[in-house]
Amino acid sequence: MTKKHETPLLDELEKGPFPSFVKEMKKAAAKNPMAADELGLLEKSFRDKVTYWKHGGIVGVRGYGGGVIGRYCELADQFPGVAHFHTVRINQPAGLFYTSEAIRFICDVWDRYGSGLTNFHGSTGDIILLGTTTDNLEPLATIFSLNGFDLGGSGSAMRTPSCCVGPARCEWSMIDTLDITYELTQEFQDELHRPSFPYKFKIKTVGCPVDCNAAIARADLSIIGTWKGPIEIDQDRVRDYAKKGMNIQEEIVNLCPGKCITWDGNNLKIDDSDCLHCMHCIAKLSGALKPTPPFGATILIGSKAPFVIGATLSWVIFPFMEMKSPYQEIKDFIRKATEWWSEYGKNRERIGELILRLGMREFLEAVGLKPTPEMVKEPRRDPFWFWKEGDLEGKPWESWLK
Amino acid sequence: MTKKHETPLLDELEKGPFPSFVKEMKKAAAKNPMAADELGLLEKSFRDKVTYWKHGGIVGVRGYGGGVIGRYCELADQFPGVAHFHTVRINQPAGLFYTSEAIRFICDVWDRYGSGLTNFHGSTGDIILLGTTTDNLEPLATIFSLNGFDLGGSGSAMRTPSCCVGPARCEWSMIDTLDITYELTQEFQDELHRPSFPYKFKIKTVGCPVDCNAAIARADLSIIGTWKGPIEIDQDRVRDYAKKGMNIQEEIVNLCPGKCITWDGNNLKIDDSDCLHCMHCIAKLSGALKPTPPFGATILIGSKAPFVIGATLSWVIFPFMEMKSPYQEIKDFIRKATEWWSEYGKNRERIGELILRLGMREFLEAVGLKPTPEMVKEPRRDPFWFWKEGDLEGKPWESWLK
Amino acid sequence: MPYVIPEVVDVKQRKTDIGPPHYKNFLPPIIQKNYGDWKEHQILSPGLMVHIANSGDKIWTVRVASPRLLATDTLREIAEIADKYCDGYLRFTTRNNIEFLVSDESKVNPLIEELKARNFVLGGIGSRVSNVVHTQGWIHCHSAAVDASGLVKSLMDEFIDYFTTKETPNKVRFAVACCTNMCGAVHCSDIAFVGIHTKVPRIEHERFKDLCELPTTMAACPTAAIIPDPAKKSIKIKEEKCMYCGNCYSVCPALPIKDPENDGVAIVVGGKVGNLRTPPKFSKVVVAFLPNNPPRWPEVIKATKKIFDAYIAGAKKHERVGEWIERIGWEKFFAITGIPFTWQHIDDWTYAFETFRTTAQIKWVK
Amino acid sequence: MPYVIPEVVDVKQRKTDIGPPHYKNFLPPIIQKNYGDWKEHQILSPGLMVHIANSGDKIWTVRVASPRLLATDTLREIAEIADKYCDGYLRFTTRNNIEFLVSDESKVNPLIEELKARNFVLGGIGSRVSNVVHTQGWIHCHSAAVDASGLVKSLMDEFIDYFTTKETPNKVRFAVACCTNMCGAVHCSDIAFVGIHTKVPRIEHERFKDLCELPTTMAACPTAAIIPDPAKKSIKIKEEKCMYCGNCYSVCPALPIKDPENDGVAIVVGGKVGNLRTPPKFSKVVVAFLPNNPPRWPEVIKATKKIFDAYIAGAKKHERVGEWIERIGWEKFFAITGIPFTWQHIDDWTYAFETFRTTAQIKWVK
Ligand code: SRM
Ligand code: SRM
Ligand code: SRM
Ligand code: SRM
Ligand code: SF4
Ligand code: SF4
Ligand code: SF4
Ligand code: SF4
Ligand code: SF4
Ligand code: SF4
Ligand code: SF4
Ligand code: SF4
Repeated sequence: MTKKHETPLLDELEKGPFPSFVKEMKKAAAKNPMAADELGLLEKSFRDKVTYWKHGGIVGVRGYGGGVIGRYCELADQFPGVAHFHTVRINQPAGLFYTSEAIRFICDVWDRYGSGLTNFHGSTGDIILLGTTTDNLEPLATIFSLNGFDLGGSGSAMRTPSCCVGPARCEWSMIDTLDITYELTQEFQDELHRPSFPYKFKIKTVGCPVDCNAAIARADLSIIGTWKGPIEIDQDRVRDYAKKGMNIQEEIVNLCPGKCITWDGNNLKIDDSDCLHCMHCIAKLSGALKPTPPFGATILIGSKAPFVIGATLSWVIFPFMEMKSPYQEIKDFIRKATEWWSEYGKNRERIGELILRLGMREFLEAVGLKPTPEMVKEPRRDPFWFWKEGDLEGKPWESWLK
Repeated sequence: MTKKHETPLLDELEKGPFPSFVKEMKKAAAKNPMAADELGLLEKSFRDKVTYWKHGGIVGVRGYGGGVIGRYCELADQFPGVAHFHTVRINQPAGLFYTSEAIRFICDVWDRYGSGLTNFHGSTGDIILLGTTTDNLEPLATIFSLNGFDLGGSGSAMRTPSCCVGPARCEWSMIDTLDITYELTQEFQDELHRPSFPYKFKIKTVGCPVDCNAAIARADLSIIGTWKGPIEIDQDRVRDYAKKGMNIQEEIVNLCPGKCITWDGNNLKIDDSDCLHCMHCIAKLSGALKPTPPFGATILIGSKAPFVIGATLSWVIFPFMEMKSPYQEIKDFIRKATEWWSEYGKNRERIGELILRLGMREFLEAVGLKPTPEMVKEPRRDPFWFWKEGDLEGKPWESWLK
Repeated sequence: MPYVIPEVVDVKQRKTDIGPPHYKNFLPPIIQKNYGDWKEHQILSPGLMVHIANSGDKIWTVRVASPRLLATDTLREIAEIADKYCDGYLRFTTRNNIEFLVSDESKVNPLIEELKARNFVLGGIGSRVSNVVHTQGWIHCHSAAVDASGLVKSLMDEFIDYFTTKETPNKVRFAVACCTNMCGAVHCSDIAFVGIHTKVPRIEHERFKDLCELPTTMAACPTAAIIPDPAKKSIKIKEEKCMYCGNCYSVCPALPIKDPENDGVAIVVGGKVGNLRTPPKFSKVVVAFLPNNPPRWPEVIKATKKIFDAYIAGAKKHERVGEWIERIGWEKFFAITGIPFTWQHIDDWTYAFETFRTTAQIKWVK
Repeated sequence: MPYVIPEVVDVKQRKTDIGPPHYKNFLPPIIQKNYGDWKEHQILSPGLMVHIANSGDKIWTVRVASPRLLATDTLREIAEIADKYCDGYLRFTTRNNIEFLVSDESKVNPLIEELKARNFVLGGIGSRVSNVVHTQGWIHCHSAAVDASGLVKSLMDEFIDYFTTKETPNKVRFAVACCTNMCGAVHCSDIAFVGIHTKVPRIEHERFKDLCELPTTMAACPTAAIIPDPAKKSIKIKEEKCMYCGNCYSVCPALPIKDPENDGVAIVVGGKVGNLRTPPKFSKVVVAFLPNNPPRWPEVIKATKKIFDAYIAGAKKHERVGEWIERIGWEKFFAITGIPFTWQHIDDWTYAFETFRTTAQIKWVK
């Protein structure tokens, strides 16, 4: 029998229609003393309105610099079960697919070596195993590795890449998000397990501009599938939508950011040369419209949470990149970009912050790219800018003024 | 006879259909030695591709700290006529209206005391008299003052206010731009003639959001007429436009930023509650639509050229202010704002730059205003902000959460 | 493949840098066969959709809500259900829902019946509210100004109908972050919640020496409010420059900022990440502070309902919250919701100027 | 009122702070009568419009181009014409054109005839090119990197038909500034030109001492490239941080930056100040450098024609240059005009991030 804490406040959250995390904690608490104390501690936090966790300490497994978030409790005496309560991050399978076997395996290991509490999944994408002690870490990691699993990332390292369900179960995926994620994860194992960057580096891949993995908002490198061919239209299906009551003019034509769709009540026309590849018409007329090859990805860089310079969204670096296995071009780019960043970046400076500090030109030249209008919403505003030796050599204007 | 310089390059600019400033210079040069040397000097600048003017020196008239831009030539020996070549700024009549008498008067004075070259007008709005010597300044100023004219502004002072033609010759003017400009100019004579601010302070007034004086782009204080009543529609006139071939849907409805106009081919409807008061429909259906009272002005602050923080456009401080003579509210506001700015502003820091440095709250509290959504395009993005004692006193949320 | 857990673990056997298992091991045969070759999908009900391949093959997805914090027993229950109806195949979504992948149409309804019988909540597919992207909160993080799971539970209990049945003009993405590090997607969500502090961190000069690095601590401050205090071998904080963001505490345990009385919750709205129609948008603050009131944060839920209801009532089809607000204008948003516009709404940081209204375009409200 | 110019001027008679004469002194009677009571206007030709008052009264405006730099003789000529047809009443526009104000319809055509006979250029009213807001240039400013009047004359000779007759999709506002102080409205014009430097200022250490203030000079630098040089009692410039803006020279004559070979002209486009349709916009750089080539700046004119012609060909009715570009997208703008996109086009200053493309929304060009 595990220790039972009174939890009047948390009990409130067992009520109500949405599945209750409190019920989950109680399930675990019933057979696991760590979970029991975790429950009691949380009740105290709810009562006192503060967290009782200490700053994370450095714990981990031999040869790895990350994958575990060390956690110690401020109230170890009252809640000895959570005195040490580290999180283990297990690198999820790309696309978040599982078999019941795999799930049961993870449960068995975790019941033996941890609190029995998990997160499926962490925001970055890892399987989160919540709460274990330092001496459990080696055996845990060993058993996972014997069964083909490995730790995820933490600290100033490559972080566990993640992706949307993509080609596995989505008709709109224009790149193989799962394969890209798997390949990149394998390629950068060393960077993922041994923090050697100025700060974290995250990669998220989605199959199309719908961005079902929030890649553009929370990945230093955002890989977003897109297409260059025309949008194929099945006029009959479009008419069906109209018949079923969709106001094509209002819901599709007027909302097209490229202003390139027309609907005469019978035929839908798209001027592909003005299409911004936003996916709205394709998604809302699902089944009737279809993007066509060439397929590839827009590569964006730099998104992150607010600290220190304010939240950013990733911005375009490659308007279009082909994405064929073994994905050499993107791998090379990641190496060049992270090497440059590692050389010039300050401690805890994300790559996007560094680019903003030194300027796009420094970055683009370092990775061997030229400026293109697709990188910007608009050109710069104020009339002073840097010139480098040679920028004006050979009177560049003569050629285009012809 | 005045000295004649060879001007092969400038002669080029006597050709061509657009009125030639070179012809103007030659006219003046024919009878005025200063103008003659100015012509020669300009030819030299055209040949050498550089300016030959020195940094302005401090010159002026007794009791005034501005109104004259001191100018000295680097090539005084070759062009003695422009060794001293100061600009005198004469405060223009509001709306830029003149009588032939007044014009002739200015010409007579200027032929006697200056180069005979003028600008009607300078970008700020002044009459610019180009080129005179220091000893001519007092008599010049005296004669102008005896005839009801005064100097304009320069330096770190209130600058000569200016406005659009407004009620004098425009059906859309919702405020008396000329009277406001005259009244404010008179009210701030001391600030205008005796630089006592951290930097220049410009006021521009326009009768409606069309902004025919670029008030929002180049005035520290931009006064823009607007209206609160509905837009009155003369349906017959609208139909005329349609008959004459205007595509009302394309040209009016689709371009309305408030998306609040509909046209059924026969009647134009406007949902005034969504009108953004942009003036497009009123201007393009000129004569058919009419703004209605209450009339007043939106007051904006802070626009300026690029230095030091980058060009700015003015932003909203008062969404709507009544503008009735004697314009006490705006006068008081200008005093409060410039006093605050004079207290905290650094040398050569425009008021807009100061507000950006210290934050809107400091400014708004200093002038006794409360925050309103009309001041912003959107609320702030990142989730940290300042709190002052009392902001959360009395649990402010309780009242509106009811 | 069979998983083995040796009784005695020889840690020397551990392999390193093998990475995650290959995804193919977990894909149902139908998906393996039609991988990348899907034709279309149909949403059959809020908890059920079918994807149809060009080959004609179909895969049904039954989606149920998850609290994300799962006990192993619950995971086993899910596995057992998957065995019974899905040949053991299931997945999780990027918003933490559980998806059962059914290859045999005849098993779809029985599965749904059993899930209902076991009190699983089906829904979240289509134009409605889905699960809440959130973070650790008091359950596991030292930085949490507010709990996450509790707030999520309170929210979803309130909006449950919009998960299970009711539609919204477009998807509504909620997110919760327990501190301004904002693990998750709060900065780009339709309606999001973030735990904030409102008082300056306390400086424990004694501990600073041993635990903190001066340059790192100073560099962590977004407003350069931190200056050295050589005498104490510690730091000073310029109170008037401090925005209580807590980032200094992230790098220096000697600067505690948690505060039971003065910590609270801010609500930000109007963000999105998809590229449809309008480009991705940041969320903007609409409520700068609400009290931290466990277990159900009634003030936060009430305020959220005001915003949510106004959106439901006012938005056109396909408009996300941010798109709706941009169409009606922020002055109307504040007027309609009755939320007061305060000093904290006006930006005074790096991009402040870009948020000021540099136009006379204004709507008159009330 | 009669103006008097005494033979002998007694400067003691000078009155101070009287301000400008009251505007009423200069308004034609018809305007005084119908002041603020106008009903509508009609544009009768590019150089002629009539304003009709609610009273039924009318005032005709005949607009002619002005080089702005006017000799007194020309002003007298204008005055004489005004006497003959306008009872002496005339005005100037905010873009420096001359407007003859006619109250008697029968005098309109004779006035127009005489103006043509005297080679005045009528036009500028309506949806077309009007006069160019510009600055002093080499005629009177020490700061000028390029001349203004010469550039304006060259431009208007090229686009004269669009002033006198041809229409454009909407008004096209040109502006010229001879240095980055940008006296005028370059930063918010449809197509504008600004004189720029491309080399670091030269430091005259000897003169610095006497002529310049250290703090003011340092504060003038937008990029903090200026640091003290105590040894020389002068300053140093971090070359790699200098953007050659010339603002330090504005406050310190000992930092000359003018350079016959390396100064040039940049073209910025897409700005506007009116609130119609879209809010006021800043101009953006499209050509970062063209040579300073008097007397007619052929490269600048050629480049401008490319932009102008593309606008004429591509813009919809009522679209300003910036509105047209925003509709087609910048990638298309550069593709259509053939202007190369260079390093200088990507912002790297304060608001750089706000200009980056934080979306996958892209048009494919060529
Ligand atoms: C577990 C997780 C939240 C969750 O409940 O899902 C998490 C938890 C923590 N994050 Fe996070 N972050 C998690 C995803 C994120 C995300 C979202 C994402 O990755 O998609 C972000 C925003 C995107 C980004 O990276 O900017 C995020 C931005 C941060 C930051 C701010 C980084 C920045 O540059 O501003 C910090 C602060 C830091 O690194 O010191 C942080 C720090 C932390 C720490 C390690 C607290 C700390 O300062 O030491 C948290 C450990 C909590 C604990 O004890 O378990 N976490 N963190 C997520 C990782 C699980 C996983 O591996 O799958
Ligand atoms: C004459 C005029 C240009 C013209 O040809 O029309 C002019 C001429 C000068 N301006 Fe200007 N500015 C003139 C209107 C403007 C405008 C436009 C406006 O006022 O509508 C601006 C942009 C708006 C603004 O104020 O920001 C303008 C922004 C500047 C600046 C930059 C100020 C800033 O905050 O960035 C300077 C630099 C300075 O003040 O040191 C400047 C400085 C100067 C100086 C005094 C040069 C100097 O640094 O000493 C020029 C004297 C030239 C000369 O020798 O005659 N001038 N200046 C305009 C004044 C005539 C008049 O009084 O009507
Ligand atoms: C399963 C999942 C991908 C995954 O790898 O797990 C997924 C799956 C689908 N999404 Fe998504 N989206 C998923 C997260 C997202 C996200 C990411 C997020 O919320 O963090 C977004 C971006 C939200 C944003 O923009 O802020 C997202 C924005 C969309 C949209 C765009 C909605 C809009 O118009 O703005 C569509 C298209 C639509 O609904 O018409 C879409 C459509 C779809 C479709 C219909 C794609 C397809 O053809 O299969 C999928 C099922 C429909 C549905 O409503 O769920 N999905 N979808 C994610 C389910 C999360 C959940 O449990 O609810
Ligand atoms: C005379 C003048 C005011 C003055 O006090 O001097 C004036 C007078 C008129 N303007 Fe203007 N505008 C004058 C400068 C401006 C400016 C300021 C500037 O260019 O620096 C602008 C702002 C330009 C911008 O947005 O960047 C301006 C933007 C307009 C517009 C808006 C055009 C648009 O749709 O964007 C209208 C409305 C229209 O044309 O439909 C307009 C309309 C008018 C009307 C029709 C107003 C009326 O009912 O009388 C006037 C005559 C028509 C015409 O085409 O000139 N006026 N007008 C100025 C003449 C300058 C010139 O010589 O050409
Ligand atoms: S991002 Fe695109 S490809 Fe991926 S799941 Fe969403 S819609 Fe499908
Ligand atoms: S994808 Fe977007 S931009 Fe392209 S046609 Fe469809 S709606 Fe328009
Ligand atoms: S700003 Fe408005 S009121 Fe003034 S002239 Fe232009 S249109 Fe008329
Ligand atoms: S003034 Fe502008 S916003 Fe208002 S109705 Fe007319 S076009 Fe629309
Ligand atoms: S948001 Fe803050 S408190 Fe919550 S998990 Fe992330 S770091 Fe911890
Ligand atoms: S809380 Fe934030 S703003 Fe305040 S001192 Fe710490 S880092 Fe700086
Ligand atoms: S723009 Fe520069 S050079 Fe031209 S007048 Fe103004 S300050 Fe002088
Ligand atoms: S030219 Fe401009 S950037 Fe260069 S040093 Fe001078 S002020 Fe600074």
